[in-house]
Amino acid sequence: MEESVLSNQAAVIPADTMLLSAEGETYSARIRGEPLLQMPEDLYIPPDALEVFLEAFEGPLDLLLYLIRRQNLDILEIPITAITRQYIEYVELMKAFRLELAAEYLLMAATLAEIKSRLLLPRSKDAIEEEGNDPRAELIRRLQEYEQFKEAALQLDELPRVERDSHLIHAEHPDMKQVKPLPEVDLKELLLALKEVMQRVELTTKHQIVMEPLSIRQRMTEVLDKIRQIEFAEFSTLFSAKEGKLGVVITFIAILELLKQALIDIVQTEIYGTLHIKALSALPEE
Amino acid sequence: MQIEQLKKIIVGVLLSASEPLSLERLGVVFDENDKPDNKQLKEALAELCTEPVADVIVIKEVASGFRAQIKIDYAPYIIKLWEEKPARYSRAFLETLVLIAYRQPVTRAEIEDIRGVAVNGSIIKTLFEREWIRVVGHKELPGRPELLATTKKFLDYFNLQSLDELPTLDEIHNLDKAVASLEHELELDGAENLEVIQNEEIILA
Amino acid sequence: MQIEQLKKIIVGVLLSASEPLSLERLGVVFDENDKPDNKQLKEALAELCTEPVADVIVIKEVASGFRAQIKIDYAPYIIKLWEEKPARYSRAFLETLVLIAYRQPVTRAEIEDIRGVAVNGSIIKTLFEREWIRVVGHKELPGRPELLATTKKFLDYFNLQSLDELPTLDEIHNLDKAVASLEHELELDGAENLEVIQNEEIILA
Repeated sequence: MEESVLSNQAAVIPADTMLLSAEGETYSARIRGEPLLQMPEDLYIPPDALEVFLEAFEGPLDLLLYLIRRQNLDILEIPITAITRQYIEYVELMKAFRLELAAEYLLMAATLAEIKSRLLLPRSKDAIEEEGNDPRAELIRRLQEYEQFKEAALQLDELPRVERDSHLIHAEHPDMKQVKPLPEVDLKELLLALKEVMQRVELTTKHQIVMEPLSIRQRMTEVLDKIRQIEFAEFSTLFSAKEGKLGVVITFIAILELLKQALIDIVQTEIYGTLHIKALSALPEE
Repeated sequence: MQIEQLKKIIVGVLLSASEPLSLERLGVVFDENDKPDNKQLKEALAELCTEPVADVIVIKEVASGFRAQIKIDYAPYIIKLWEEKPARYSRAFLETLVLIAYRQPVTRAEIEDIRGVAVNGSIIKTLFEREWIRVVGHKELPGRPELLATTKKFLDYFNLQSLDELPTLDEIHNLDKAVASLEHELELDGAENLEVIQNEEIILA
Repeated sequence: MQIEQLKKIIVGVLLSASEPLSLERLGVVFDENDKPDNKQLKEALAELCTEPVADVIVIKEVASGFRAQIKIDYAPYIIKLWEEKPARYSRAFLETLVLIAYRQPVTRAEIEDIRGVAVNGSIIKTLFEREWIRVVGHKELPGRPELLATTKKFLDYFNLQSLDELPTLDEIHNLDKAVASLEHELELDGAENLEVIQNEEIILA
């Protein structure tokens, strides 16, 4: 492929960007050839600046929009030829500076070239119907869609936002003591838990777990409590006449159960002497 | 409870909170026997939202509830207090965000289609880190790409109550009409085309 | 600058700051051409310190400068906001507790026998912390395991006069009807339960 000389850069890049030298100076870039191996020497703007300028575009659509808007053109009337030429010049610049983003731009260049080629072909009315839309229509649709969101992004940036416009308040709390509440338990939950354990036990074991009436269990605890306080308790002191016969029986069963579980011992120092209850275990110190 | 007293309590509570409070959470602060009903609470909040408190504090309803913020008039002073200037977002960041906001639920590929460039992974990462976007599902496509949507936190940040409050998109010109006129043009401009061809040959030659 | 305007700016700036601000730092927020002198600033601050702003905000001078805080009157409301919702106990916790209640005095090994799984140490610890269980002795076995029993506090918590008031096991067996309705009730927040339990197991693990 032959080289194309891009001249009058000032016409391509808007004057206000002041990127390239004034009129008369030119530089060469290969089209469809190998990438330029050397930076053009006649640029008086450092390549970084150009890079910044080109990177200011958010993509091929953005660049295309810029070119159209710069010339105050309606998207609907894009002069594909002129715009494509300018577009490709930009892409060449990018290639020259080996910017990473060139691939997407090249794709757009190809699309533009394709649209152009299709426009160049004489077409009958039938052909138009067959092919459907004007080849520009899809590009226009994309450009308009992109422009919508580009605008929306700018508007979003204008919305008052936290950190910049809306400052949240960090008022100190008055001094207060914070209480962390303890979890609450409902008796129902507790009973359900027990039922579940029991069902599980029934499933996994053959023997039934027999639980004594709670009054006996409670009394066992009470007896243990008493002998813990005085180490040796006189047998009779464990009973209270106030509780009546039933109370006595419960206490007695509790003592027997404790005995059976080897938790206590009953000591009698002489025949018919006083019975003493002694804890078999060293009791915890508190 | 008197509405004036109710308003003061609400302000005090909102000032102490580090996040917007919903009506329900605000209700929690009152004793059972002193609890305003929802109507009273709403009325007090409505009044608070209309007028700044002490000309400094603005009560605002955002997506996740009510919050107290400082009247925008004082932002210039507050900013000076900070060493760092508030973050500015790049256009790529804003465009990606705005596409997720307006097109949600949306895949990355769909965002890329519209913007014409690959979506920057670190932008998506930042959006997730700020909890402005979240994954709401997967599209039934090869690779099951994630469907992205915005969060309440995003709305809160931009002082919005709902997505409806985002600026409306400028209407797309009626495309059918545009295309029709183009086609009409095409039929007429055979001669012009010729000129174009000549022009182009110079350029692309 | 008018002192009223100055006071508003100070309030706004103090409310936005997360730490007390010294006189010098407060001075920073003003434009050079609009800067109040130290005397004015002090005067404004002195006035602010005397009277609550909007009857809600108190400006206070502390060691490192001035700060805005919420009037103490609103503390009771704010506390409620901060109260964490009490967690719920895990199933393992409830089973351990109920077995101690029904089988007391009981060792951990015995509980483990019945439940078929090891008793979690932190559950026992929590039960001690709530003073719902106590050690009533040691069993004469290798290792002299502690004998656990419930306390008066346990009874108080569940509004029981004595353990007798707990349903007998037979009653619990036949409780199916009653339990069915209970279960229905509990199922309503079953999902929540599950989550909490999982949480706890992580914590308690």
